[in-house]
Amino acid sequence: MTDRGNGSASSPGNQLLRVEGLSKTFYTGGPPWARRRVHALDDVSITVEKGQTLGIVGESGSGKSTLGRCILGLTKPDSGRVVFDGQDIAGLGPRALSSVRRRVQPVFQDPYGSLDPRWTVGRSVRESLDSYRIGTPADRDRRVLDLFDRVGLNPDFASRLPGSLSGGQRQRVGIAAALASEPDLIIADEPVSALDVSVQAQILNLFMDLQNDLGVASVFITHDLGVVEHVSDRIAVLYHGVVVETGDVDQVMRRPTHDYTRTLLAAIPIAAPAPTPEN
Amino acid sequence: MTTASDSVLDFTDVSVAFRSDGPTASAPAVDGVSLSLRRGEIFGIVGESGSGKSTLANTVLGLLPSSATVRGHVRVNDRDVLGLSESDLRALRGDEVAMIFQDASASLDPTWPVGDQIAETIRAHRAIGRRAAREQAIALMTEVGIPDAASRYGDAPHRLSGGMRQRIVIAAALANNPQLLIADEPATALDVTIQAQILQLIDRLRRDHGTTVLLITHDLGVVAQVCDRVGVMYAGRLLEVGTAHELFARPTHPYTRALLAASPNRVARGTRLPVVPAQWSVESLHESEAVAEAEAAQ
Amino acid sequence: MTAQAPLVAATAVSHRPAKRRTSTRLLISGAIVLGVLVLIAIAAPLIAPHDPESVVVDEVLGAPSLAHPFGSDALGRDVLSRVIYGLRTSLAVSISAVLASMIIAVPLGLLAGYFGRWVDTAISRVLDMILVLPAMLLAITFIAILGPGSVVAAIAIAVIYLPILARVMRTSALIVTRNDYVAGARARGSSHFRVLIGHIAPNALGPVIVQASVLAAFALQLEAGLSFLGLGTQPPTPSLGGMLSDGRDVLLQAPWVEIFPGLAIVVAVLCFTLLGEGLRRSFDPEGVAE
Amino acid sequence: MTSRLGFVLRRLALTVPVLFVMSIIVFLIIRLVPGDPVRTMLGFRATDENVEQVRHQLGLDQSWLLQYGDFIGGIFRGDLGTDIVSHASLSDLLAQRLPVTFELAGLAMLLAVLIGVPLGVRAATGGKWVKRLTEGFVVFGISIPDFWLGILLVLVFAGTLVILPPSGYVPFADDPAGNIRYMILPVLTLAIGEAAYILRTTRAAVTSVLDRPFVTFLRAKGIRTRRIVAGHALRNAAPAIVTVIGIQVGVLLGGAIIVEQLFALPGVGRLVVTAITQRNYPTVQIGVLAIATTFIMVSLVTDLIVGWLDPRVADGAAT
Repeated sequence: MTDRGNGSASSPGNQLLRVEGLSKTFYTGGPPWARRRVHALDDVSITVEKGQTLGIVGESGSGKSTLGRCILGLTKPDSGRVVFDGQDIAGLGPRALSSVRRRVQPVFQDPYGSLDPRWTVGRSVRESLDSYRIGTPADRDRRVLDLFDRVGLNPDFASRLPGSLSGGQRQRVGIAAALASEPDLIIADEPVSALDVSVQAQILNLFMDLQNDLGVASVFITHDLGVVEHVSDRIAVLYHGVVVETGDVDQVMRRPTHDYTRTLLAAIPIAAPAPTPEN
Repeated sequence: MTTASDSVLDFTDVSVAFRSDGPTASAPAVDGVSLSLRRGEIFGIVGESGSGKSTLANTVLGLLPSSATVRGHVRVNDRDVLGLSESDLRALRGDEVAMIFQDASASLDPTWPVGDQIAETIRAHRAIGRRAAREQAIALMTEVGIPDAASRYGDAPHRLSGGMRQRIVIAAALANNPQLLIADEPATALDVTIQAQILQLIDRLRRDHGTTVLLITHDLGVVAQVCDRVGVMYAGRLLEVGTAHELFARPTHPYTRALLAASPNRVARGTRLPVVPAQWSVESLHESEAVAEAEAAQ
Repeated sequence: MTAQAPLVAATAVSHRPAKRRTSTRLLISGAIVLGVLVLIAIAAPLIAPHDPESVVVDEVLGAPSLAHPFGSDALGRDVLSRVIYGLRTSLAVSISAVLASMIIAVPLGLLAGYFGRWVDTAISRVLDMILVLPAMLLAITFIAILGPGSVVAAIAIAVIYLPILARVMRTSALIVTRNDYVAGARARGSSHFRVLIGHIAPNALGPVIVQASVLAAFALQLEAGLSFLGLGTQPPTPSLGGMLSDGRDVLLQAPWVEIFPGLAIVVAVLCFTLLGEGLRRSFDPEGVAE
Repeated sequence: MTSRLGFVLRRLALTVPVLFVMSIIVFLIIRLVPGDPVRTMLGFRATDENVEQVRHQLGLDQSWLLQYGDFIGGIFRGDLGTDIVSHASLSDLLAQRLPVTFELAGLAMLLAVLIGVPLGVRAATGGKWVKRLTEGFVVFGISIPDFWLGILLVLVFAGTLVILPPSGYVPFADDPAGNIRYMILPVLTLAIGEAAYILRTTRAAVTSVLDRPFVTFLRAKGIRTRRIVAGHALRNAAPAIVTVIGIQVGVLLGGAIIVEQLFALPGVGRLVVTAITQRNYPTVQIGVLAIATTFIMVSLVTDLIVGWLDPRVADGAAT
């Protein structure tokens, strides 16, 4: 079990990801004459250590998904830098960018939209092995079956279509697909929000196992404070595209400095009734 | 058992099965549920997806699709609604019993001004003029906390925020001062901060008007904070009923215990969450359903 | 059993409506009859009882009989044989027009839907210009330039359908591109090309196939209309539209000369319509095709 | 309210470039003729002098830009040029023939909407039998080529029953009763196919609205089914229906070209067809321009109606 909780000083040595002054503005849809500017991200800066989990919590419209997509290089920010393992991903050539991309993998929220309905789940997990040409085809098949084991799925599911799997199982396939190219960092955008409590627990356990066994760092994006507290070493609170608070999980959850964090914490319906039934 | 008079809603051995066109007759969505709600209480039904909680709620107003067959008795103020004609049922809906749904923005007609959607409900059950209905609608909008209600009356829904739209939906539902309000996941689609406000609003309106509330949700936290009594449903069956306090302090049924243990914000950080035993977990329920569907589709 | 009003919204519990059965029936019946028609068209020389061109003087305007089930026309030619050959031309023109249109429209639509922004605006604006003129008018103007004939008719119909098919492809590609598995594929190192071929096309082609079958039904009517006006297939090649025009002159004395070619068109169009409706439910759940 | 006015002005402004582009297409199409249009026009009378003289007379020897200038200038001045074959002024020709095409297409669409929309609503809300019957009408209505239907109508009503004229036309102003008698069959020919199409569109649009969650909430509020259909379903389905009607007008104008030929109606469609067979390019050009302009104006009107019906479109917040 890597030690958790103490906010190891983010010495540049083991700093895996550094996001500096990231800003992004979107224009709402509709005809040109009625478009409105929406500031998704406003000068956001965060850091992630190797093998550490940074929880990013924010309500809808806080820009947390946009942040995730910028780190993955799927969305181009208007300004600011995303530095992965010392390299600014914006300035990289195609070959260098692809090698960085291989080490940063996504896990998505919607189990029904994250897997191609026409591809068998085995082929989806194999996709990065094929495109990054890792090992021989035989190696790749073995690796896929090994990944199914690691995420707690029966290997002979590999030949099935996503349609015949439950939400929890599809989420496990999504995680296996992310692990295929042996990433150093996983960007998980609301990975358990679409799941029932009982299934949610299994997937959260899987995330914690991965971090302990593989030393994979992750950025865990969610609106659910209970979930974020459970898996994160450090937490960043996002409100309307601005990081209002960052810190170790205990500090943010027990001694929040920002009013918004406090209102957020106060609003969580804790699954335990108030001491006196008729308060 | 509570005497009939002071109970607003009574389910007696209610079962609901859907006629499936597939080879296998699908398992009943609701399987022999008996439950009665006391006047003025907030009763919460908690359960995961596929537990049948929404199906049960929909039997009260006869909103189930034609492929559903309902057995047992559902009494509202001692009158069994299952045998009611369509016109009697229509008279009941929105007057004696009101129901609100999860996604507020989807519950409002996008082309109608929000105020009219409240006034429409009033005039569907009260013989009053357009102007009087408008006044009452504006009063209701103010009561549910819409600032400057008169000027917002004519706004189309897309001009209001999610929280405001849910308040309009609640105002429309409570327009004719119903005795029973069924709220099917009323705040799940909203952000946590707004969710808390909506739940407090429902609780306040309940106390002010003595309305009995049946709250359907999958969120244990919501049930703990708001409900007087709680029922846990799994695979169409009502496993356990108790006061919120009893249920959370001393859950009797293993599924309830597992569910409580599995919810993240109750367990010490960093430790593994105890996993809901396989035969209880929704996974197994889902898997059999998904696999059956997949085979049929092959 | 509670009395259920017909207006009912499905509740949370999902169960497959009976629609799945009717759609497969539509699909199969449309496909079978279409298959028969195409076979007849291909094997026309073998099946046609008489030579469609042979003028038999003493059988002018002969009523339907065993020898001539569809009767004979003003020149004594066997109407059944001419319908079979006419069907061949009409099907050839319609199907080739729709396929030609798809060959160009599908890639354009894919690129517009997947890349979006200026690629989408450029392609859509150019194609929308074709929509400025009503279909029949555009076809007629085309023929005015290039001269009448079934090949020109096919080209005209192909050009007319280009924006319609491209727009359906674009919308469908747009919907597919929004799925997370597309972003996932990109993150997992697949190039734009591999994503387009591996993920976007297979999932986005459904609605286009539905739209193609609907357009084939219209193409048959458009080709018949052009031939009726003498602008499509030129004599002596038999065409259903041309036969409808000849039939008009002898409408009262020999209505069969007019009725049978018309019925042939209706049956062919019906096949494509049924095929389209049948395909729609399984291939186009979101109703992207028009 | 201002956003709606803004929407109307902007949509009007958008029509100008569309008309401009269309005029260029029509202008270029004629000039892209492989070979010499004048020589094909004059046919056997084409001697070099004749060809040169006609080319000069039509100004075809000028640069394309100048020709386009004359072409557009002419339109604004109301001088649309002359028909080479009949030497009649195209402005007069259009003035006589446009009303005929408008009457035919207009009445046909009106009838199609009056049949299609109500039946479409009943099909969306009715029982099994209503759905079966309307589906049958839709499938056949769409599958029958409209001009063949016209011929059958002539066979029955003009040929066998002899109660309606098979063809011919008289302007409404001169003889209203006669005009109606002439127009019944042509309008029916176009309207039946159109009605089938509009019925299917209405049914699909209303059904999709009735499946939406807010209808469940309306029912939960005890709103009568009739009011839900009239007040809510139609209101939400209207934009989709109006848009399709706008598009179908284009199809209808195309159909009118053949029906005018079939029933010998002196409309613009028939003018264009005869002009094509005569290789009479100035007339083809103006005829096509007139029909296309009508189509664009109708699309403008339908867009404005859709904008007015659905506040979200005007706000630009359309999801």
